[in-house]
Amino acid sequence: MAVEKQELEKVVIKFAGDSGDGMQLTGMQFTGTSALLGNDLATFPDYPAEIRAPQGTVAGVSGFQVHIGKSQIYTPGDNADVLVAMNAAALKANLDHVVKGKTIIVDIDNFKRKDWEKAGFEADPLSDGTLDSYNVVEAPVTSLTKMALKDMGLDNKSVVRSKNMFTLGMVYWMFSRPLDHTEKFLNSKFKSKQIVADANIKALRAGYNYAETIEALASAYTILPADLEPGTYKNVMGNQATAWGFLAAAEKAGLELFLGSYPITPASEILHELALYKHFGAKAFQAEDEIAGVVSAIGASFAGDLAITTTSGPGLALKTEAIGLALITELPLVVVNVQRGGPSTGLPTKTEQSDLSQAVNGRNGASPVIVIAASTPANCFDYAFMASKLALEHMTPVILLTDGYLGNGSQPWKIKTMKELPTITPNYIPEDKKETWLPYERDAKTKARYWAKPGQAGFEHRIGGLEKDMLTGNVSYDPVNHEKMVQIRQEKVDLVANYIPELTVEGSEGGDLLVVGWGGTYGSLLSAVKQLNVIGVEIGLAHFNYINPLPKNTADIFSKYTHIIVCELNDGQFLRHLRGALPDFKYEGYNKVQGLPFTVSELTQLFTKKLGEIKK
Amino acid sequence: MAVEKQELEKVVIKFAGDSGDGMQLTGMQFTGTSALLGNDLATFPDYPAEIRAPQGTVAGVSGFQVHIGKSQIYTPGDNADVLVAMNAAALKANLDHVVKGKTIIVDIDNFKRKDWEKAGFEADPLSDGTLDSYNVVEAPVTSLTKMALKDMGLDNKSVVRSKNMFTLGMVYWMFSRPLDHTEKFLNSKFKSKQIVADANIKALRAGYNYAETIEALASAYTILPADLEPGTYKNVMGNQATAWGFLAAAEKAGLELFLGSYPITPASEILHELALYKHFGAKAFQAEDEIAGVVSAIGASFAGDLAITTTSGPGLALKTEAIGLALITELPLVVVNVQRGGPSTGLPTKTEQSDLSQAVNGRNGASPVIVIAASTPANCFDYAFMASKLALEHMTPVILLTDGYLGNGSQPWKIKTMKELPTITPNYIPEDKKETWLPYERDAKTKARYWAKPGQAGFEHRIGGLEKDMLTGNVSYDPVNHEKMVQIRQEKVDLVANYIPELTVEGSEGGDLLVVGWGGTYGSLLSAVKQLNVIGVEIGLAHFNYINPLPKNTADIFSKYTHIIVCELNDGQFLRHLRGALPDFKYEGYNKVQGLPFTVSELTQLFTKKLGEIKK
Amino acid sequence: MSEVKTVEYTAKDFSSDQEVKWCPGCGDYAILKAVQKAMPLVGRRREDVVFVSGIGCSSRFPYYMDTYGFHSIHGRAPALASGVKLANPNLSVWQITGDGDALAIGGNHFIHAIRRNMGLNILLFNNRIYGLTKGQFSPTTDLGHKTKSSPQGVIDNPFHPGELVLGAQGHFFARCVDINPSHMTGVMVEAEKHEGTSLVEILQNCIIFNDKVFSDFTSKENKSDALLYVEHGKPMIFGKENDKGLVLKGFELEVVTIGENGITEDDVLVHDAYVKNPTLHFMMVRMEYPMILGVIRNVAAEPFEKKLAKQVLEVEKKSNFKTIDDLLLSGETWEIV
Amino acid sequence: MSEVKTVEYTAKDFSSDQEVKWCPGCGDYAILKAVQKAMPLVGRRREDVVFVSGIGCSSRFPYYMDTYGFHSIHGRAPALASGVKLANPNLSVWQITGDGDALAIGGNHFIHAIRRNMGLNILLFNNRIYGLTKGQFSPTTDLGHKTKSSPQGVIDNPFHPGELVLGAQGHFFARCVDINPSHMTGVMVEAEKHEGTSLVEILQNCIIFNDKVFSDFTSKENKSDALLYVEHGKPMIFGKENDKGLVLKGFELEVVTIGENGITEDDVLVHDAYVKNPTLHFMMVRMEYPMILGVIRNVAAEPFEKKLAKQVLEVEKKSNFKTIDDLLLSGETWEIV
Ligand SMILES: Cc1ncc(C[n+]2csc(CCOP(=O)(O)OP(=O)(O)O)c2C)c(N)n1
Ligand SMILES: Cc1ncc(C[n+]2csc(CCOP(=O)(O)OP(=O)(O)O)c2C)c(N)n1
Ligand code: SF4
Ligand code: SF4
Ligand SMILES: [Mg+2]
Ligand SMILES: [Mg+2]
Repeated sequence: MAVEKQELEKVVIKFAGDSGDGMQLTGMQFTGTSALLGNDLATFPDYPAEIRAPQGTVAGVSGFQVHIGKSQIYTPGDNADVLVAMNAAALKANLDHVVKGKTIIVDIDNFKRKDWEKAGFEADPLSDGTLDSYNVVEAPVTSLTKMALKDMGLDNKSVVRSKNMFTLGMVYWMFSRPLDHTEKFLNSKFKSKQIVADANIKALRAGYNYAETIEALASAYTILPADLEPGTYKNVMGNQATAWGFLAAAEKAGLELFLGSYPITPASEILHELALYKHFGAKAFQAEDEIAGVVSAIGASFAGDLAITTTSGPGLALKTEAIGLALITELPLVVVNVQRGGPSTGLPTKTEQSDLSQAVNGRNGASPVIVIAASTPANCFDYAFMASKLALEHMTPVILLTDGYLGNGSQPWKIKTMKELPTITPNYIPEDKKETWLPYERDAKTKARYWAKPGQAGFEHRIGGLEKDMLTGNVSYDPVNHEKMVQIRQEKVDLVANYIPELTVEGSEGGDLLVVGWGGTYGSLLSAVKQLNVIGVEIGLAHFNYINPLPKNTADIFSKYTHIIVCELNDGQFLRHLRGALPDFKYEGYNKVQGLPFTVSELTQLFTKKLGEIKK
Repeated sequence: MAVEKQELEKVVIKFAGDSGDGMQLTGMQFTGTSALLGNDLATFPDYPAEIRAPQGTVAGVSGFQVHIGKSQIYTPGDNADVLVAMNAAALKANLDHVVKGKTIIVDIDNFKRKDWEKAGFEADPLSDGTLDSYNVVEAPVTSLTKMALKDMGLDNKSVVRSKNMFTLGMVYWMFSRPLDHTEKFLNSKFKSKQIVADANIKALRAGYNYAETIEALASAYTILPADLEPGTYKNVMGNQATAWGFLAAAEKAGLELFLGSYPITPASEILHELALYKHFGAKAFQAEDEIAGVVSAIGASFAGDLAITTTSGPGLALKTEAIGLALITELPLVVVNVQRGGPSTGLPTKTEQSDLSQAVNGRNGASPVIVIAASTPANCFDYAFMASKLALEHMTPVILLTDGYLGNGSQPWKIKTMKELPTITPNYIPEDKKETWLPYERDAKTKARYWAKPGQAGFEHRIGGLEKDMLTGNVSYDPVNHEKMVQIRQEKVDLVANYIPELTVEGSEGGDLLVVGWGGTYGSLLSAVKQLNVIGVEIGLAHFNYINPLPKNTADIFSKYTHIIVCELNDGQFLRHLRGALPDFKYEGYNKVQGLPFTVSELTQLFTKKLGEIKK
Repeated sequence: MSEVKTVEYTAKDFSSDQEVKWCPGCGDYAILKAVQKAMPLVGRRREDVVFVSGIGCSSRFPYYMDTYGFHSIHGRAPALASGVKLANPNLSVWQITGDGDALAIGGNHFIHAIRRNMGLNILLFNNRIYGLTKGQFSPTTDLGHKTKSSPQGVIDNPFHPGELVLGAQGHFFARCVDINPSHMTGVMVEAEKHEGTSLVEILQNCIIFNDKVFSDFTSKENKSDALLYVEHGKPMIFGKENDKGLVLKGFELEVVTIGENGITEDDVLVHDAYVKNPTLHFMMVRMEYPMILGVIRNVAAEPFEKKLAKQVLEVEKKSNFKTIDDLLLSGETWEIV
Repeated sequence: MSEVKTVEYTAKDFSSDQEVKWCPGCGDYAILKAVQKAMPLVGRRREDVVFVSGIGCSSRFPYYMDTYGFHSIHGRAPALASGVKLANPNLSVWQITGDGDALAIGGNHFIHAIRRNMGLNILLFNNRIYGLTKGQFSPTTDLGHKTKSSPQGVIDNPFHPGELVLGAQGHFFARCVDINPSHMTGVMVEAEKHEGTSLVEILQNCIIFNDKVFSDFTSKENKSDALLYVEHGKPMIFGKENDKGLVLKGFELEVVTIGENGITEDDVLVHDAYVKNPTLHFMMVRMEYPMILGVIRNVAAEPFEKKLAKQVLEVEKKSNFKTIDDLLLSGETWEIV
């Protein structure tokens, strides 16, 4: 049967199955292959908090959504054009997020009565009309995989484990992707167990061939390469990009890198990644708890490393006291907080932006620190780099906020080489000041004190958490000195505004409505604003990566719009921060606290409605 | 020589000497005696962070200031009318805070060359004109004490230790105070060492007689009893009052009291005090650290006690994560934070109001808690009681902010009896709901869930830090449920506004300038506003004890003034909180971060200047 | 154990309505069953039993017990359990914890709970890995072991829970293994009987991230030769043929074979779990072959909560303040009329 | 000890310009002097020496040393010291801590520092009280002791630092007392020589809040009879007349008198600080009479930082990425033109 190849602008595919079904791997493979074909893309994995939640239940469903396109892709997509459901529970969990009329591929081997009952359906969804408005491809994936592999002499468990490759093969066919990337991957992953590699490859090809053969998939699609800036690209995950940003920063600053960390979802991958590169002078120290993580980093900073600590919300809470110590001793330190749903243990595997208040305000005493946020998986690299630069040049703790959505999400990244990265100049004692140096003497422009490291003869000095004299750094209980020190610590952070980029606007440069966002919601907000711009709606987006201090021109930009709407995945924390910092504007908030990203469609609807109200 | 007794409205006396000179005790004695005479008063101890800082140096000076009066006293006073300086360092440290023309009593035995050099004077302050504008009483206190006690057979150290009683005797004479209160005290304190008691009493009388004899003290003063509300009074320190407030609340609620705490200045006295009353069902558990302090309290709350934890800034930082747990499990818990100078270890023995942001915002996730603040040493009792009542009736953590100034300060307290205190009704399951009860079912009005305690048969249930289902309390990862839970936790705290008193204004009920304050600055702000009101200046004071939620009528009150000035001993934290909560007003801030209270005179000057600017 | 009312329960009465969510094959299942079986034997009323935990796979445990339960935050369960016990000493308080929860972030609360010796039963699920966070090394992971966070192998010397417990003044230490649930049930009953803090280390297999870590002594081939089950008052004999035993040699325990070199059963050390001097127990917990299971140390001592209760009576007797009003009105007061 | 350059220092060279602010008569003064005297003997250059501490009276120590210093936050100094050491293994890192700082809030970092065995020298000033906060009981305060926070007497069983150190896999443990500064100096030099973590417990008198707590063995009358100074390879003999000694009796060390009951010097145990098996050391640290001073345990083992350095070389050899650019450009990449 000849199939016509249809060109698509973009498509969203969701792979979903049990936690043990290998959906993350399947998704990553599809992503990798598409990236190599030059598509732009964005991904979002979505898995249960349990390691292996009960099989066959909705709680146990693990999913991976990937959005690929010819044009630029900013989000993993609201709803899927293709859903692969390995069992009934995967269908149940995702049906609400499939575009009507689009394709659902199901493994009918896992849609027996006990399966759909366990998934919480009242009746068999394949026959009761539930799927009437979708293009359903019913494939006996498990049995076909078994059949394909029956002569290989492999145990049943390993055979069944290969079924994800069968579905991947089907999807590859649908979207005209070549198999070689995945075949190479399988050969290398199962280097030591060639039979497993062979089985997986066989299943992959069987799926591909099956798709070509059956009539259900009447057409195959293709997505042409995206129109990205020229350069060399690779696909990166946010947490990985974060780790690399630090490696690059340490190298650029001529320092070794010290990470003091304690594992926590969804931040652990930064630790895992950095643990691999000891030979780049990266010491990944897994401490006994979060406090030891940050405090060991402070010690390493005192002794002269680029020192960082990584965590998520509950861990940031524990590091609070120690961040105050780094602040008063004025040592460089980067604290990465990969945000997740809170409060308390909350929703560990879900995304949220609800640690902003804690980052900005959550310490005893008057305690300003720099707070910045990454906004895409790929620019985690840039902001990790920038966080390091600011910490080292301004001698202060910097909190870098990312989130589960960024950390686990992936995106093509235009690779940066060391050469093209900006310089980092740690605030060492200038030669001409070495004679007269005092521990709390400061650079005139940045107000940063100088960094003298143990091992340097003649600069022996003592620092600590008690208030200190303006110049000598000795303990001082003097009231006026204390007030001056409180002011100078604030001033130092305020002055950072001179060293960060100005805020830019995307979309309309002025008008009735400015959308304000920060951090990981960038993709959704930009997509929504662009969609509206395309249809002629005047609306702008000011997206913040610099939270404290705010970019210098923030008020200028705000003043060009009559209405400002601050959109956040929390209870309004950036809005309150803006009210505190720039009280002369009126802000309205749009908040979602569901552990999920914004969808583009909810945003376009919201903005349209809002503009309608304004016009009235 | 006959002396005329002059009646005074109020007087401020400062006792200052080496850390070992017993100045705290001397001050407390003067306070106690004056209280018994019916004066109103306020005190402020001021001591070095070291246990015994080096003798004879300014760093080692320990002081105790007491303000007594016939009219109501709101602060320990800006400047002293009488300074007792036991040595040169004590003079050096306090000279700037003595009212010109007033009295300075010095022990000339400690003004030798080595003494004033060690104190940091360039020349002998007694002879170089430094004290020209004061009424200086030069008494050889040490030698006179030695002389008075020479025949008692006491060792020299004990003799010299009695010199503080000699000066106290002098001051008693000056202000026409009887000696019996102190004599009784000495006899009881040194019960087992009668000779020491006798020596101290002898020194006291010798000082009294000496003052009567010498010509330098030409007149004696008296301060008539204050015009206080009728009732039985006693003198209380803030930390003590806090402890008692909790004892009273537990009794009123029919519960045992559990304190989980770790010592920290200036909060430790609450632990010490509660450790005395095990027989009232008060369990004061000294934990291994702050985290164990708060977590053990959460355990005790789960098991059915009125549970509290006490700390200061760095300790609050450490308790942050656990407070989130109490919040999501919706258990009653009171966290007392006796604020001190920050950031980090900061100025442990100095006062400040810089933990407000941390209390309101310093947790991961969307995590609203009730925040309230005491404003006088005596009303620490009331707010400890109220904090308990709110926690138990609304099933939520409450943070109670006091500060070093309140905690260590003392004041006459009109004793409350159990009878006159409001009832406390913990939010137990109502009888008619017992059949159908679910762990996260709520009271319709307060939105507080019900409290079922281990030991109650039929109510076995499990709670924890993961997000939970709206009704069953079982773990729930459902997005919409999460959003609803975030909202309901906020709503529950917002609804507390219905259960707290409205904000009141002292001074002018409207006009050009409203002074806004909160917590421990009440005395200074009120004194300043009253002083200005007396001379006809229209100005009002709105002082907040309820920080989150704010009293319902706050906006009403704010709208009656054209200008609002928020005065705080921090970097503007309440101001930012107000901007976030009530963005429609313009606020100006006045901030002092010196580890010291406001002085009344700086405030009157400030307000006068501000009003001048407004009128222009 | 105070105020026991014997109610006729079965293990099923302690099973909650929540679906158990551990990985299939996880050792935690066996422990859950063993605990549910121990409960009727312990004989406390269900409403008087509280299970508390921190965070980790193991710490999900309380959800599955139909008693009162508290799944708290990472590492802090000993403090939480202490608060529960002090608030209501009549409760039977059980703390479930993992090797990370107890010995990494929770190490401080762990050692302090041990030394204070309140009436807590602590079950430490030692799988030598962080399960919930997907496979980083823990403070009990073997040297050289490669994990996600130790790609070149662990270089931290591991803790041995038994040694730490003894170093922290522990009064009760027992060891079990997930492959022997009925032995576990017996040990748990003993743990609850012991006044004061009981620490039961359970060697638990994490099939996903640290499978077979205990196979040296738990595999089918090894278990009958490598495990020594001890009981107070019984000689320490083990082995397939029951012919191996422990004897004291200077500062070491040595394995001997009965019947060889003139060794008889009488030469074998008799286990004394009750002796106050911890030296023997210290030697026992340090052994790796044989792996010693059962109650190794069980020394009676007045628990914290009882000492506290005594102080309450003492203060009651001595204090001048009989009521809160007495206190409020105490000291020097004056009247204003 | 790496890269020693011998510079001719005197104790005075290590004294900073800051005024020492402890109470007159505090035992901390003697320790400060002893450390300042040890420094020239240790032979490290002043700029290569770092003193870190937590919070407490004792923790003010770094201010008084003219070296690099860090007075950090309460309980966290072991973590801080670990960071310093890993950042620059060439530094001689000393941690000063109190019984509260080390064993109350800092207990977790303490035991983990011990087990990791980095090159740190930890001096624990044990005055069995919280000095700085004015006299609450600490985790080492005796049972029954009345303090501000235990008005009816302490009911928590105290930790014995030596036992905790051994329970946490400690390799070096020594004990000193503030009344014997020259002995302290010697022990400190040995502590620095030991690779890995050295723990020196110093019994220190707090004259204000816990005076004479050690007088049972430090008072003029008692000290010559109640203190046993041990040295590796020497018999454990003590007493005014040098006639008392320790012998092994089953699981206990016993005091015997030489010359009585046929006991001769040869019967007395010879101290072995180097033996890996900790049983003897465990017995020694538990003794209260005599109080054993000196280096009790000193077992060689490769320290953490050296194992780490080896892994660096290993990765260097194996890794495909020679530069960061290699890494950034690694994996599957594609060109857009
Ligand atoms: C404050 C905090 N830090 C870190 C985590 C992440 N975390 C959860 S469980 C865990 C370790 C689990 O190991 P273990 O206690 O051995 O339990 P297991 O899963 O192996 O049963 C970690 C690091 C957390 N939830 N909270
Ligand atoms: C986070 C925190 N909690 C509590 C304190 C208060 N604090 C300071 S030192 C100390 C205990 C000191 O005892 P120890 O370590 O024995 O030192 P010592 O003063 O006896 O030398 C306490 C509780 C603090 N500074 N920081
Ligand atoms: S990850 Fe390991 S410990 Fe956790 S549930 Fe799975 S098998 Fe059990
Ligand atoms: S309080 Fe005690 S430990 Fe602290 S300085 Fe004074 S004597 Fe020394
Ligand atoms: Mg584990
Ligand atoms: Mg101490």
